[in-house]
Amino acid sequence: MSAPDSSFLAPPAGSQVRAVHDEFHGDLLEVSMGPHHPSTHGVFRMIVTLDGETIVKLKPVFGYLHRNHEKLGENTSYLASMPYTDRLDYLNSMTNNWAYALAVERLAGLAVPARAEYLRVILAELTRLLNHSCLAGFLLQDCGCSGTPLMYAFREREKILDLFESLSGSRMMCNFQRFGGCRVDPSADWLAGVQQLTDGYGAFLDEFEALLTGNEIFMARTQGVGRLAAPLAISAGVTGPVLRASGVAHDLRKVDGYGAYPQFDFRVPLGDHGDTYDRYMVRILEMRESIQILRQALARLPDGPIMDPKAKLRGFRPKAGEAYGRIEGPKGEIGFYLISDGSPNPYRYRVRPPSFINLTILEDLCLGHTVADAVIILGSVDIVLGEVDR
Amino acid sequence: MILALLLITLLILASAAVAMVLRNLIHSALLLVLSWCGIAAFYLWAGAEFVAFAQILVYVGAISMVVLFAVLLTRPARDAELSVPAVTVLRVAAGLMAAGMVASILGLAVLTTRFSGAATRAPQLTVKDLGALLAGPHAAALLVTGVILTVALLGAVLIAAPAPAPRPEDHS
Amino acid sequence: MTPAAVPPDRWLELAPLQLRDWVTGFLPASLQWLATGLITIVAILAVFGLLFAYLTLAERKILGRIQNRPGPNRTGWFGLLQPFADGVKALTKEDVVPRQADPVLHYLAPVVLVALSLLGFAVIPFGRHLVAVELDAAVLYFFAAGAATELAIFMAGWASRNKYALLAAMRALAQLISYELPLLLAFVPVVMLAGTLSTTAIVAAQGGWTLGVLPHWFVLTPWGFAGFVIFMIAALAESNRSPFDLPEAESELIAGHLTEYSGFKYALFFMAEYFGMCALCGMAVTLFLGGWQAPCAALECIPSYAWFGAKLLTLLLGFIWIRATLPRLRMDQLTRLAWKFLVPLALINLGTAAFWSLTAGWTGGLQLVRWAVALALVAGPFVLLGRRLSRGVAPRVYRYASS
Amino acid sequence: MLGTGLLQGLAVTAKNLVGSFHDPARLPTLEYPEVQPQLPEAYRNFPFLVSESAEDPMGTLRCVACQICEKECPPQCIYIEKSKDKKPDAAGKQQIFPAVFVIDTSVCMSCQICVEVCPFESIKMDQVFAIATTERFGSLLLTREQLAKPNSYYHQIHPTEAAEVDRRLAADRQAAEDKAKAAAAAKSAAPTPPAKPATGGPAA
Repeated sequence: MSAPDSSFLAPPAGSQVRAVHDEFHGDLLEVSMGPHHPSTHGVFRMIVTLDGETIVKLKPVFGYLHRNHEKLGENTSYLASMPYTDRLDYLNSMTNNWAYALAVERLAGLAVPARAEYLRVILAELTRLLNHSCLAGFLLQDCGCSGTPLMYAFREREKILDLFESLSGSRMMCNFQRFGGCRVDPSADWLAGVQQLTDGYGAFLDEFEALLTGNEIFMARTQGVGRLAAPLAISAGVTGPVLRASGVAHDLRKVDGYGAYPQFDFRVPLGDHGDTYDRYMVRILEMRESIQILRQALARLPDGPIMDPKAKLRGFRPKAGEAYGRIEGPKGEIGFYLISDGSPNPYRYRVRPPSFINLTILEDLCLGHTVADAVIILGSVDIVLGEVDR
Repeated sequence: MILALLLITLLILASAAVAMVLRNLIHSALLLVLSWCGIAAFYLWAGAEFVAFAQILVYVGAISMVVLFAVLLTRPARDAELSVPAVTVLRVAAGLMAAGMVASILGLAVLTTRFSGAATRAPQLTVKDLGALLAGPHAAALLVTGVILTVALLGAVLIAAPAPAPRPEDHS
Repeated sequence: MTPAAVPPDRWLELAPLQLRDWVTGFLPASLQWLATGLITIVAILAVFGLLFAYLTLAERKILGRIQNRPGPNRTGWFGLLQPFADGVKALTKEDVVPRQADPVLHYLAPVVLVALSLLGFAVIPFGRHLVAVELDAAVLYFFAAGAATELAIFMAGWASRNKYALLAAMRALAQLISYELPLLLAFVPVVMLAGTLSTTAIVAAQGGWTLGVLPHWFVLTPWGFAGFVIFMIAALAESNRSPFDLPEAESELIAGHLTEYSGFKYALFFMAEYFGMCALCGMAVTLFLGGWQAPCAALECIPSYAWFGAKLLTLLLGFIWIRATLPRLRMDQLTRLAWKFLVPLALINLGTAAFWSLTAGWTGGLQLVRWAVALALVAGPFVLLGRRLSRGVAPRVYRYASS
Repeated sequence: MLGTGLLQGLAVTAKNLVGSFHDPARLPTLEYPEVQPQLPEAYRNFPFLVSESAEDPMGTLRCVACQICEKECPPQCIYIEKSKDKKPDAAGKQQIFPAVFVIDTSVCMSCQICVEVCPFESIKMDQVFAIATTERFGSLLLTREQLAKPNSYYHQIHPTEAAEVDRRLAADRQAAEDKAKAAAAAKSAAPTPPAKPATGGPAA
């Protein structure tokens, strides 16, 4: 580290890694951001090498929250893994449940009744609203707002969590989906509550956008920061809003058409620049589309059973085989890959976590930017460490 | 009043001396700031309010920042290397030479100045008078100083500026 | 109706002075000057110490309300004892000094900071007769006293031997260098128009009313308004408040220069921040908002220090409001804002003020021309420079996938 | 123009500042210890064991120590030991009962899987809201005696669900009785003498 580089014309500071020390710029500074840093969204650690404040190297370190999720899944029954999926991405337990249920349903050949499919769409879109609101709040918090947007986002999130609680009994660890349907049939009151929330959410988004979307400081902080080119995004396996902000039209709700999604009319917003602002705006626009989906789903919710009569809770042993179930989670493609050997436990249980895979491009996004940018870029990638570390 | 002057002189000289002796550059720089404050105090003692405040504003407020910046940016950040290398004959010689040159210039100035016989108190100048003097009889000197400083600044910027950055969004 | 020159309740106006003289009257004449000085210092410390205590509470309450939550309300009635609870907590907390830290500078930094931030109060005229020190170059003294505060922040950041603190120290230095200039340039027009550097004279220059309702405050002129806005932006930056709280930058640098501080030293930093904020706002009131002058002749019966306090609190509330709303700038944007926007605007504003000063004799229709030209001189550069500053930054229109 | 976005944002925060004084939707805070939250009926936290009567909870536990929940529990926080002897259950049938039934609530994640897999409707979700103990180990390890709560309590916290469970149990009992009657009728029609109906416990 200390060998002085005496070349007079040092290479310009920027994305290139320059000599460790030179006369005009001094030392490179290696800063360990995290695992206890206020804005690494959990126990995530970035070892950043700084030239002044410019990042010349960034090494993400994770695993502090590793809980052996996949091995646990292989050592418990299929059903017992369901509550664990709540804890992957603890903001989005409903969509995690759905993706896992989808994989098991494919493995066991279970059919889901129409009402349950609609219910799943409603819950998934509520989850999307919840996740994207939180993300926008956290992102703005990382930009240095003194908690105001975050508090507004949490105010609305609270309403969604109240709905989740009155339906499933728990606010965040819903454990709601079951193989072949859903656990509880919602009451008319609950559906009225969702309708009320849906009707009010547009106004909240308007206010939220008025607060900061047009803010010059916010635009200057995010536009052109952390550009992600579409080819890199595709080759790195990035999914979800991060991918769509780079202009790639890939939304599993359209591509796979799983569940009841083909019956709904909604659009997929795309960004043209792939920068932090696009990632933020794509999520805001997605929330507006989610409201449309919720409206349609609530209007057309069919009656009927919510469970496949063939499904059974005890002694559930799918026949030998393998299945992959994936859905468009709020953070990207959340998938579960299962191999069954006919026993009550899966032989192999594998999660495809969107946060983790989206995080792999972090260094590419951050190089050449400053510490302040790294924080908001990380915020815009939207990670939850429970899912990254599993 | 003489006691105050003695104290101020002691402060200026002591902090300057300690600043020279200390191994830690940041400490030296901060002591230098203290010494500048002492000079401002001296101006205050002499009744030159305006000059005293200008001294603090410029030296303590701005020049000290530049010194600290220079120390921080051109030196490795680690503590061990922030100290000045040990004394060598060459260093002593260079130091003595520089000191001798400064001393001879100052001495020359003192010797060539013709002091009027009776030492009087400085006249009570208001800010307005100062302004009138600066913008009137001494306007040329002021302008020349300003131009020299500007040129120096531009030169410094030119030397310090890195090669044009390839990224258009980087304006720093 | 009594004439405005001699308000009926003059005793209220003079009450603080009479109280002081009554106390010092018990002392021998040779000690009275000392006692007067001490009482002034104690009064400033007490008033602004209390203001600091309740400003922290007000800030938390208002931030809370803006964020749809009630804010601290457990300690005492409406949380009114919260500042004292915080004080006790800060005093009883362990003072942790990192082993690697530079102990002398680490200790000195908060002390120096608080001491320096208090100096500015000496020259602010809090009321018609309430100014601690009458100085010929008072405005210059004020900014000289404030200039060294970032040096203390640098000391704190450097002495902590913490990488975040070091980054914060660098940021503090760069921020000070950048914003000292617009701050100074913003008040130069005031000095130019008032023709003095003395704060009392500047306030006196803003006295009087047109038609008894329109005060002659500098902020109500085009150049004064522009100067006031530039001054307030620079003041935000000087006092390290959001959106310029880069040295502290909670989401980036954890707590910046405060990272390695705990206990009462930490509290001292906050005290200094609030003192600095109050002093700068007080100076803004003095320079642009007419100081202790009442907004209209009819309201002059209210004592002058009450008007000063009201204006000061309004500005402080504005600081809190801004903090609750805006995100933080980045370092390069911060310096760019200063050098490419505020400094040119302040320089142009100097010209506007010169124009205003030269055209003081224009009346009638020419008065309109004077206003129009001055307004154009303020608004034109703002729009042009603003466009330049925010080039490449604009709201975007988004497309949707075709399917 | 530069600054319009900033002013717009300031307007929003000002609206919220004013709104927090008159609009309850802009001040949703519940001041917790004074204002207790309205828990929805579905709220769940920690399981409890249902007993038929409040007077003799240990004697009337519905649990028959089948250990399905112990096996299915994802974090494996349930520990059950079967009894050596048998006790009559609510329907009077002789059943094994749990001699030891312990739930480690420091591990339990209130996932409700035990409730769903229980074939005897004997373990249900409680609504513990404030959980604080003075001791880490013993206080969080709930024993059979602490876990047992009467059916009336179940009705109190989950009225809809409890009514449905009671209906289902009654139907099951009815079906069992009908079946027994039918069997008895078949038996009585048969030449062999009918078995004596079990009307009480052995040595009550």
